[in-house]
Amino acid sequence: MPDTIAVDVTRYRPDRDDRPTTQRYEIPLRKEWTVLDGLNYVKDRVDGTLSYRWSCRMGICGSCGMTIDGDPKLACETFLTDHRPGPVRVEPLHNFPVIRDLVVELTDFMAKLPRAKPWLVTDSDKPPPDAEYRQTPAEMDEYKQYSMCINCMLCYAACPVYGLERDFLGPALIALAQRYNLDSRDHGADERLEVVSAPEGVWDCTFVGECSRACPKGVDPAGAIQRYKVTAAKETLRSLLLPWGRR
Amino acid sequence: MTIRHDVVIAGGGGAGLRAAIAIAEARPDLSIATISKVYPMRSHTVSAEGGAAAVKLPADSLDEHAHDTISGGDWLCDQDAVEAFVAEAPEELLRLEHWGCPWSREPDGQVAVRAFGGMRQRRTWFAADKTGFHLLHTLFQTSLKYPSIVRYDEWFITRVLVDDGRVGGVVAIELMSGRIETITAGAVIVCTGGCGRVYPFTTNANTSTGDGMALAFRAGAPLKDMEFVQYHPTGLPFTGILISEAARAEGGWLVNRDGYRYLQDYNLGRPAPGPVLRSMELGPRDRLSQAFVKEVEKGRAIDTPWGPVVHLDLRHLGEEVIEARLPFVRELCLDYEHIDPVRELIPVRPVVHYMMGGVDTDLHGATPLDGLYAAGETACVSINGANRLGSNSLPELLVFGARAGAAVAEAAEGRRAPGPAVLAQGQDERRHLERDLLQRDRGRERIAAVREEMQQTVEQGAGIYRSGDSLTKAADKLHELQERCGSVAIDDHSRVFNTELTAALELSFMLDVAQSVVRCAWLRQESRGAHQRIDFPTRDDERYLAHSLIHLAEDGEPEVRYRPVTITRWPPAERVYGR
Amino acid sequence: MTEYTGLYQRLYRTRVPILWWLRRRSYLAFVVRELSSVFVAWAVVFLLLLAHAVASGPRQYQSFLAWSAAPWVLTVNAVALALVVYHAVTWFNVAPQALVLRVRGRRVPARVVAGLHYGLWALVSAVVAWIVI
Amino acid sequence: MTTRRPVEPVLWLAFSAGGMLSALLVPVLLLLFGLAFPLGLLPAPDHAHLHALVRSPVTRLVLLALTVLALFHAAHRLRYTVRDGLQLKRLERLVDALCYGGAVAGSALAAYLLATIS
Repeated sequence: MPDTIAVDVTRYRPDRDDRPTTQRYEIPLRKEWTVLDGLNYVKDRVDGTLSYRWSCRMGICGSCGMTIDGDPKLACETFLTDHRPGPVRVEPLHNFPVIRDLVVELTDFMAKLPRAKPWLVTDSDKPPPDAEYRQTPAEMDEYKQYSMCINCMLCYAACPVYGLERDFLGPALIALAQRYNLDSRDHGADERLEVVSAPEGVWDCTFVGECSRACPKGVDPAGAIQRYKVTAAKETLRSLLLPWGRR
Repeated sequence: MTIRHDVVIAGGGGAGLRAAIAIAEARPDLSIATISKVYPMRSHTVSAEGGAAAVKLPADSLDEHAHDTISGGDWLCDQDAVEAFVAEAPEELLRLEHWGCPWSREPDGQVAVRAFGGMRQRRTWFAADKTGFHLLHTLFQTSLKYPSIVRYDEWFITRVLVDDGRVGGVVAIELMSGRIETITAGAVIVCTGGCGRVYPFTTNANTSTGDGMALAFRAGAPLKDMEFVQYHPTGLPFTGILISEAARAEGGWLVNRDGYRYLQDYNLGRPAPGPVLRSMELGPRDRLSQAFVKEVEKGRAIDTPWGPVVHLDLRHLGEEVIEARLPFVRELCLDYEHIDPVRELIPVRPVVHYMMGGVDTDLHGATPLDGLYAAGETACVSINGANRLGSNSLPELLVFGARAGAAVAEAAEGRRAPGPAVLAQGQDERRHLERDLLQRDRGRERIAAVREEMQQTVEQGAGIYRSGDSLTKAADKLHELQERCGSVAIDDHSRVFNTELTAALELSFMLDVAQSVVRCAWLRQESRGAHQRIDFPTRDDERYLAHSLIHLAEDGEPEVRYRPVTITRWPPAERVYGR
Repeated sequence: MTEYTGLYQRLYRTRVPILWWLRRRSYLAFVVRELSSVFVAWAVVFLLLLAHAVASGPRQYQSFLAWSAAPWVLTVNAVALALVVYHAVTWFNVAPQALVLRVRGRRVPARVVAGLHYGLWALVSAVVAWIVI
Repeated sequence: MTTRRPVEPVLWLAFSAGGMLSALLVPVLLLLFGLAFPLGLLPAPDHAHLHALVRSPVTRLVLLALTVLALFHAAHRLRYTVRDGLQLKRLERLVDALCYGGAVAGSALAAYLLATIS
């Protein structure tokens, strides 16, 4: 095994550069090193000016999403040895404006987040019980998968629709809305429908399905969106066929 | 430019978000700024795995939880704080349930509880083995409901401003733009988490650099019990990634190179096939980590390129239990060690995990400095004493986050406009950041080099076992490193997302924390909980049934005082496990 | 040192290239899947023409058969068949993501849902073939 | 229900139903009539049999449903592919009109053809 590998890292320093450039670093190739370890090696020993986000280095905080050899990945879960012989191409996540180097701007997602009401909406007439809401393991299974999202934004980077339509709510957000809708304790589905069933909600999605493939945590946002479409369609049919119905 | 809020919360993790929600609920008219150097869902709370303790089963009682906590903490806990903590923990966890936290369930739909180290009853609520992740995301998502919470995501606080003995705000850098702003507030709650990165090998995230401890210390608040640093017995070699205590609570065994469950040799009980509460692998973390060191000394550990390890054996649990209860453990082993715990042994070694000490607060999160509060791992209310029990930290950040929030909501009534001195200090800090750091042309030292030397120094001087000798050496070395820190190179002169600047600031925070740890450890001439002095191997209640408090004296030098431990109903006794 | 950067103007924004769907194989597979719908439309038009020919009498039916044996029609239909099958396969493969079935409270596994679709496909095809021939 | 544009769910339903129906029916029909019979791999059915078949109201109904839904299916997919693939968001209304307009026209023609079969 060669003992070094080249990483081609995208650099963009807004106070100097008009457009991103690529800088190559030679780093040691160790079998236990992830791309993140490689970047840390560069930052600590070679070039202190390289900027990127990272924190937990165990795939749960969602900070270190990057485009690695063309794919959206968590740098802390991507091993250098899987990208031999190199060079490993490390770019910022696609579909986001670049602040600097590998750091992308996430304000669009953060601003949209509250619109999906990602919190438990309970019956406001009733005070919360003084015991827990009962929820069987089967009821929990309904939404559990959608609650595993770490907001790493890989699905947004993988989604061509988000790249084209900045208004699109996007995979993680709709999956999160679905996470609460499917929770047996929640009564907020009607409130969320307005936002999620708007044109820039589920209907913008063309089911490319890349979001689900990109997700490092096994969430299936594409499935969440399709299920939401089914629900919305059913509701519409009901209201068309039974206009005098309950609503 | 100045931004005004009623309250500044430093840190957007579990404690900070809980405090913010508490204030927003009690006083919707107050404007709350949560300032965090990362987006809230990146905070280190996210990495907590095993669970959160609170009395749940009919057979359990608050007194038992209190006693487990106090004996686990080797009687250094303030018992009034522990009593408040165990009493409020159940309602806090229940509130999380009402906010949507996906706690794991029994077949009948009730919240399930599991066994945990040092606990006499099953009382640890859990969300599989991603409890911290679910807790943090539930809090974060719930916090989005409240319009009075204004988030400053990716802002780095460099200083807490104090005028006339009263806190008046903070100075912070917006990382995205490099703006340096003074943000004034009548109260500041420090919730910045722990400081594991002071050590070379830690479960803690890159961001756990003790910022809040150093900020409070520099502002004049004392740090309490800093010599008590918890080593978790099961971290993955090389990365230091945590393998949750839940792995042992579900029945995992710790074995040495001979496949022998060595804990039976360390006064922790006799091996049984299934997990036994407060026995063997379910002993407290300090004792298990110390047992590891002894095994290494006896030559019964396994040598690896990353130092000696022992094995955690989960194979007998079977795939079904591992998938249902410990999926994250399996995921981490597969991803980072390329082994499957269903069929293979997990190599583990002790790893720095938690800081029992922190900013000294009372039961309401208030520090002795007027207007400054703290909660979570940053704070030391003294419920953890000399050794924290696993699964007590998550309820702690909820209970005392909420309490700090409530206290601030109440006290904010008499808030005053910030005085000119606060604004002047803000200007001062800004000039310092711009001139001394951003424009620094020549630096002799690499940040990472100084940081690594500091980490090795603290590990060697103040590790699982310490001595007067090792601590003296460490103190001298840290003093030298402090000097060198003043001349680290900052090659990055850009304002935009300058992570070299923040790394330099974090390094100086960590050096303050490291020096506090070493100094307090040197002064405590006894062995208690996680603080084990080779030269003073026994507990000494005559002299040291007391908290150490380190603060900056008038002359700018640190000074240590002691305050007696509050004992209410449980007089000091021997810690008994396995019997 | 630079002063404040006027950051919001300095964010680097990339435009999605017009040929974005050639950048990844999965994107291309997606676009091909979507364009298969054109051939679905062609196929139903073809069937309509057939029905019309049949209704118009034996002579028209014979000339339809002759027309359908023309090389270009055969080529179009061969391509169309490939894409229609591609449509069917991709459709059935993703069906479990949108369709959640429950039997006695337990979720039916995705493979079974997909399997049921394939079974139905085979059955329908057999019935149609039997009726036609 | 207060969806702002109830038309989207309806179009999506037509798209889905068309996708499902065409996935089930079209491959076998195209295989037989598009390739197997013209190539002589199978003997083409005689006229009388087919005539009886298409005169049956059931067949005509199935064919009508298949045609209409498949056309809407195609219109739906084409609409998004043209919009996203060629980045014609600004012409979205025109694209929609052409795609669904085509589907409506095709459906009308199909209905006329199938209704006039004798």
